[in-house]
Amino acid sequence: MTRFILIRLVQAFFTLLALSAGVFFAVHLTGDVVSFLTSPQDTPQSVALMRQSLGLDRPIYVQYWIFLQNVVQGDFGHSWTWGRPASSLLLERLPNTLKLAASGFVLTLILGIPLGILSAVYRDSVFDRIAKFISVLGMAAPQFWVGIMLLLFFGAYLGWLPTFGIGGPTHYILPSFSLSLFLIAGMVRLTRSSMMEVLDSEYIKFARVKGLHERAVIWKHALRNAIIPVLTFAGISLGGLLNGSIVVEVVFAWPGLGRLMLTSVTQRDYAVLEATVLTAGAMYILMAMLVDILYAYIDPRMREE
Amino acid sequence: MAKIDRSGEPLLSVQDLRTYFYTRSGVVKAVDGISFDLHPGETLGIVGESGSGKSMTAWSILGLVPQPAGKIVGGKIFFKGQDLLEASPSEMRQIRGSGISMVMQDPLTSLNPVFTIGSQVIESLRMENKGPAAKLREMAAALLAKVSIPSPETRLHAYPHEMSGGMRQRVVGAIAISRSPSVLIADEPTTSLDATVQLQYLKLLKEIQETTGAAIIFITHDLGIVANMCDRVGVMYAGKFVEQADVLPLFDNPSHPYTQALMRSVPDLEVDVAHLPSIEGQPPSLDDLPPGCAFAPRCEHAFDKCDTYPDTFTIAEGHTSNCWRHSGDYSVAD
Amino acid sequence: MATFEESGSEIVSDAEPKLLSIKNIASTAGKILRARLPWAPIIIMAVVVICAIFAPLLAPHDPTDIDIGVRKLAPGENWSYPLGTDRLGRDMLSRLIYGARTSAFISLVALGAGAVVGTTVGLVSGYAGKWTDTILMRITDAAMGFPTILAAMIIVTILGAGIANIILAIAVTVWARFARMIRGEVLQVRNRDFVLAARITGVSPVMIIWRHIFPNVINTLLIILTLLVGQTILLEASLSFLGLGLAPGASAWGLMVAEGRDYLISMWWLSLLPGLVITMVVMAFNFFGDWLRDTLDPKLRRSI
Amino acid sequence: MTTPSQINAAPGSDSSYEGPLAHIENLKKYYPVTQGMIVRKNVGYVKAIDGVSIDIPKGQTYSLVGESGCGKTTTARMFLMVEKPTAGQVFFRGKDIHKLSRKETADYRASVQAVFQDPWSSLNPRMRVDSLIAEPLVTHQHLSRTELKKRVHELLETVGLRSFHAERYPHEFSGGQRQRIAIARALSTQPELMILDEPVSALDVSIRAQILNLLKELQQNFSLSYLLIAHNLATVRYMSHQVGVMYLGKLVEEGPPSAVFGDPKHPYTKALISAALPAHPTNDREEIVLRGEVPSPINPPSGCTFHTRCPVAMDICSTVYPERREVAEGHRTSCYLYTETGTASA
Repeated sequence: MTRFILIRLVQAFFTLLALSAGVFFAVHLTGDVVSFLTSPQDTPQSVALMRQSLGLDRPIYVQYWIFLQNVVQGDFGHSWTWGRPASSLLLERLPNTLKLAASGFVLTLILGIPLGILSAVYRDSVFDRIAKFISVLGMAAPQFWVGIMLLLFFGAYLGWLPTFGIGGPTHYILPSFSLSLFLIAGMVRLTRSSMMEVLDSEYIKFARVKGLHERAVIWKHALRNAIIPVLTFAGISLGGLLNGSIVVEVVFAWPGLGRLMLTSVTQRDYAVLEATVLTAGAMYILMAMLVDILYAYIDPRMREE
Repeated sequence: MAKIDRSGEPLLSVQDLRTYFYTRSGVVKAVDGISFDLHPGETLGIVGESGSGKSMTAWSILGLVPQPAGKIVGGKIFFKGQDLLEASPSEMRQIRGSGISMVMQDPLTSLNPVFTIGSQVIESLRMENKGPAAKLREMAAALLAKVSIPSPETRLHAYPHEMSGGMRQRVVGAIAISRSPSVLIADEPTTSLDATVQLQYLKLLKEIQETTGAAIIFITHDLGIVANMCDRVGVMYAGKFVEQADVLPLFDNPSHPYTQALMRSVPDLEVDVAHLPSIEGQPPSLDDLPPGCAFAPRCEHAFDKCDTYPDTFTIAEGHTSNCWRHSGDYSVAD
Repeated sequence: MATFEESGSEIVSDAEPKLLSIKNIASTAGKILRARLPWAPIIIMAVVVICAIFAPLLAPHDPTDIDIGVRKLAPGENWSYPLGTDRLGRDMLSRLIYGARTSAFISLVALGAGAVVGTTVGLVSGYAGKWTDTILMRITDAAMGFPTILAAMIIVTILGAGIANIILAIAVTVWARFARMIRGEVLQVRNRDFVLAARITGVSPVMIIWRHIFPNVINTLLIILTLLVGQTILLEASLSFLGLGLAPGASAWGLMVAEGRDYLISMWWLSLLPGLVITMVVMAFNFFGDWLRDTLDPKLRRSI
Repeated sequence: MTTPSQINAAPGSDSSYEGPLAHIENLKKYYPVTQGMIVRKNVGYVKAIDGVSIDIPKGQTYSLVGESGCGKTTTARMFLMVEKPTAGQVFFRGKDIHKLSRKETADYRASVQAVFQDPWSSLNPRMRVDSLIAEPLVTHQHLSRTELKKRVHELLETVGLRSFHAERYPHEFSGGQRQRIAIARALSTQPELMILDEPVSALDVSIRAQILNLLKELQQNFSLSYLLIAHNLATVRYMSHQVGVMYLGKLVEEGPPSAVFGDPKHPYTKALISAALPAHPTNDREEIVLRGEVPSPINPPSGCTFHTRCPVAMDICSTVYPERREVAEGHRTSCYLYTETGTASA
């Protein structure tokens, strides 16, 4: 098991390295950073000077090496639109996104999994119908639109809930729900079908042959197996959570990483872009690694190579 | 082979059992009028090819016919005098495991992959034995030892995938007998095992039967297993018994043309033969059965009367066969 | 029906599920024809396709036509603008019809590109195995998990905005799903004896992939394709909502929702209608995909 | 039964060659077992085949029996050229098959065909029966459409099917019929050697004799050689001219079926025969119940690999693998019970 975790750690490290290289080279090979910092009036000498001061005259792999060293020390460079270090911006915004993502993820788990199980076990019951409705709607309605409609109804029309920005607990309700509806839908669908498949298996038949109570058959024997693909989905859905948080942050004017990323794109603020993309990517990679380890814990067959 | 006392009440009595499946392509009569009695300590063999309905007979007895397509549409199943088809779900649950238990074909898939052997054995023991965990562990280890699993204490911590097929099947056996059922159904328990391991397992089943006195229903397609394990045999073809007899009369004097042809078509290890008489044609599909005798299209003796399903004819005491050849009409038609 | 004798006897009963018969081109068509067709999704899908192809003929107005005289009309207020107009007097219905064109074009091209790349990768990875497989699957995993919007942002940063870059952004992440699923199928097909039989006869690897493996994964391909249409439309909508691809004023559903956001209270229909259209269309494709999967290959149930 | 027209000549079919049609010599196939976190290194080998030699004479059936993991399937696959042996050689008509030219390799592939266990898996469900049967022909010969069609119809009739079956798909056939199609396909290039890997064990009991009889008939008509893999000893006795018993990658006993099954020498063969249940309740057989299961081929026991389960094992058995001895005409076994060292120490 320790070995398994070690392997995953090493893999995560290399993936991160690849991501950083990808982002760095993509940005530095295609866009000339200096051209955004200088104006046409600048003399070639001053441009060259600027190049030199930024270290842009050195070979690209050296630049990458320096970039890596800086990143490890928490230095992503200077944002030229905000006039601050990119890292300080990052530290300011990241917690907000994490809080939003976490509340969305929790919502996904506590609504999606039980609903999926209940609808598989009690087929054609009221649970099954609710589950079907949510999964059909959630898979089809765009997150931003759901957000806007919720905002229109609960915020503007009923006036019950705050419509934008960050604040008390009530500020989380609408954004985290619009963020997670899609994932809840996916989770319900997956849990339901996974559970149904497991309920068809031989060991479930054998558990019944043993004379086990139906409760034990479902909540012990079936659930533990059915949850395995659900976990994988949870891992994949983290990517979806990041996707969604950008959109939801825009809709609800949420001061998070996603909006920062979006503005850095439109403003061509490379330092911030690199910082945010790397952070988002790293979060994804680390979470995927955690899911893998959890997976191995639940399914003994996975512990071996 | 010990003599079976058949004078008393049968332990299990199945009467005219019918289990049908309702599918889009029509009604599949998986079990269509099966009757037999099972006495304490007796081993009944149900022989048939795949799709003959022999497994579904077992699932019907256990009250676990696949839902929602499958349905028991007729018949009675008496276990110790109680009609199982009238029993409530919780009564059925009481009977499963402690009254009637089962060993299934594939030991790999019948054990839950995510729990240790120990927890799966203990789970079954706990239903009847209250006591501290340590005592249950001890009982579980003793049970594994009973089915000849070496170093049972350490095995309790193993997961199913860490054991060989033969060992897993022993674990399945241990769980099945953990609550001393009086009927054990063995559904092709050795199909996935190697020959030498199969022999070990069959010996084990016999030992279990001798020590517990359980009756066994042995479901198989292998005539060799029937010859060596069973006291009484029912030959199944397309959802029906075509012949029922004690094992010796069946092998000495097979009466139904299907039984006869089947026995002739299986090669014998003891003798050299130049040519095996084979059964021509294909086994019928259950959703498209011919009217009358299902074997008639492949039967060399078939005659006009076979268009209606034959009555049950008694060949000798305890030996019946469903074939018109045993009526007076055959010789006339011939 | 050997399937009912699942636990009974021999390998036969396991190997012979009737599903196998489905895996046959001849019977694929038959199967689809025999099953009850999901008419509602089919009609919605057909409407989208027709709108996309014949937008100029169907749209009552030019979607970009600005007419201050008819601005801010609510749906039903003026029957020559049945779904109302925006603050510049552009006809909502016409914009929605042209939006179908944008969505259909982007999804089709992005999915097509993704399908070709992904299927090739999946076939090669699954058949070749060993290190080819390891490397390709690592890349696939990374691409699959990578948030599409993030990818789109990077691409737009580098290459600038535009429809082509939206397509690229979607294709860059969507191919991985094809690759994963197809590879999974190939691994199963590859281990079937008919592939071994072809190898021992001396059939070349390219022919084995083409004649023996590819035809046996077409059903899967078809199913993934329909199931992903909905998700691609959603992605495209999200990207245009964020303004990452199309110029303001273009007729794209996502963009229309974004534009309507500033007039939520005064002109509720501006955001509501395009969102509703997206939801309905995606729903139709999802339903159809589910139906196709259940009809062709119920075993795939869990995987997507 | 129609006799298909002679189309191709076998590789090196010079009449001077008089040895066995095919034989393998001291064949070994090891699969490396690797371990390691990043850098993987070999920690051992699965010895699937460990020094096996057999001869397959023209027109005869050689059968390999043994339990799962004994290497019988791997041995058979060595003839199919899908994997290379670790050591040893495979000869066909006296030539090492791994040293053939391109052209000769193609001819070899045409002369060696196979029928597999599971007819649901061995026929591509997407191909029509005619293209399935014709595929080997198309790969190896250039025939016109009409010639191909004629040949496919001939082959269908040869295996007891009808020519209209050519236009159907595999799913329209039952197990036995599918196995007939697989046989027709294997016959299409007029092979001399056929590998039969458990050809009837996936079929319904009542169908098995049909297929066995068909195979026997084909052997007589086309003087085919068979290498048969089977676990059912009675089937093997019915089909074969020679039997080899394998245990953990080694051939422990070999001879004509009447000798191997009538007068088995090796303790493992005796145990296998005892495990094959007698066909009649009153037949009594010496009952030998072995301990445990077949050990893992990764680290097989030292000396005679069977000594861990052998009821008559002696001290010497765990040291060196016993030499092969001829105990009767054509009947050989590797067991210390039949060597001088063994009998001396016993």
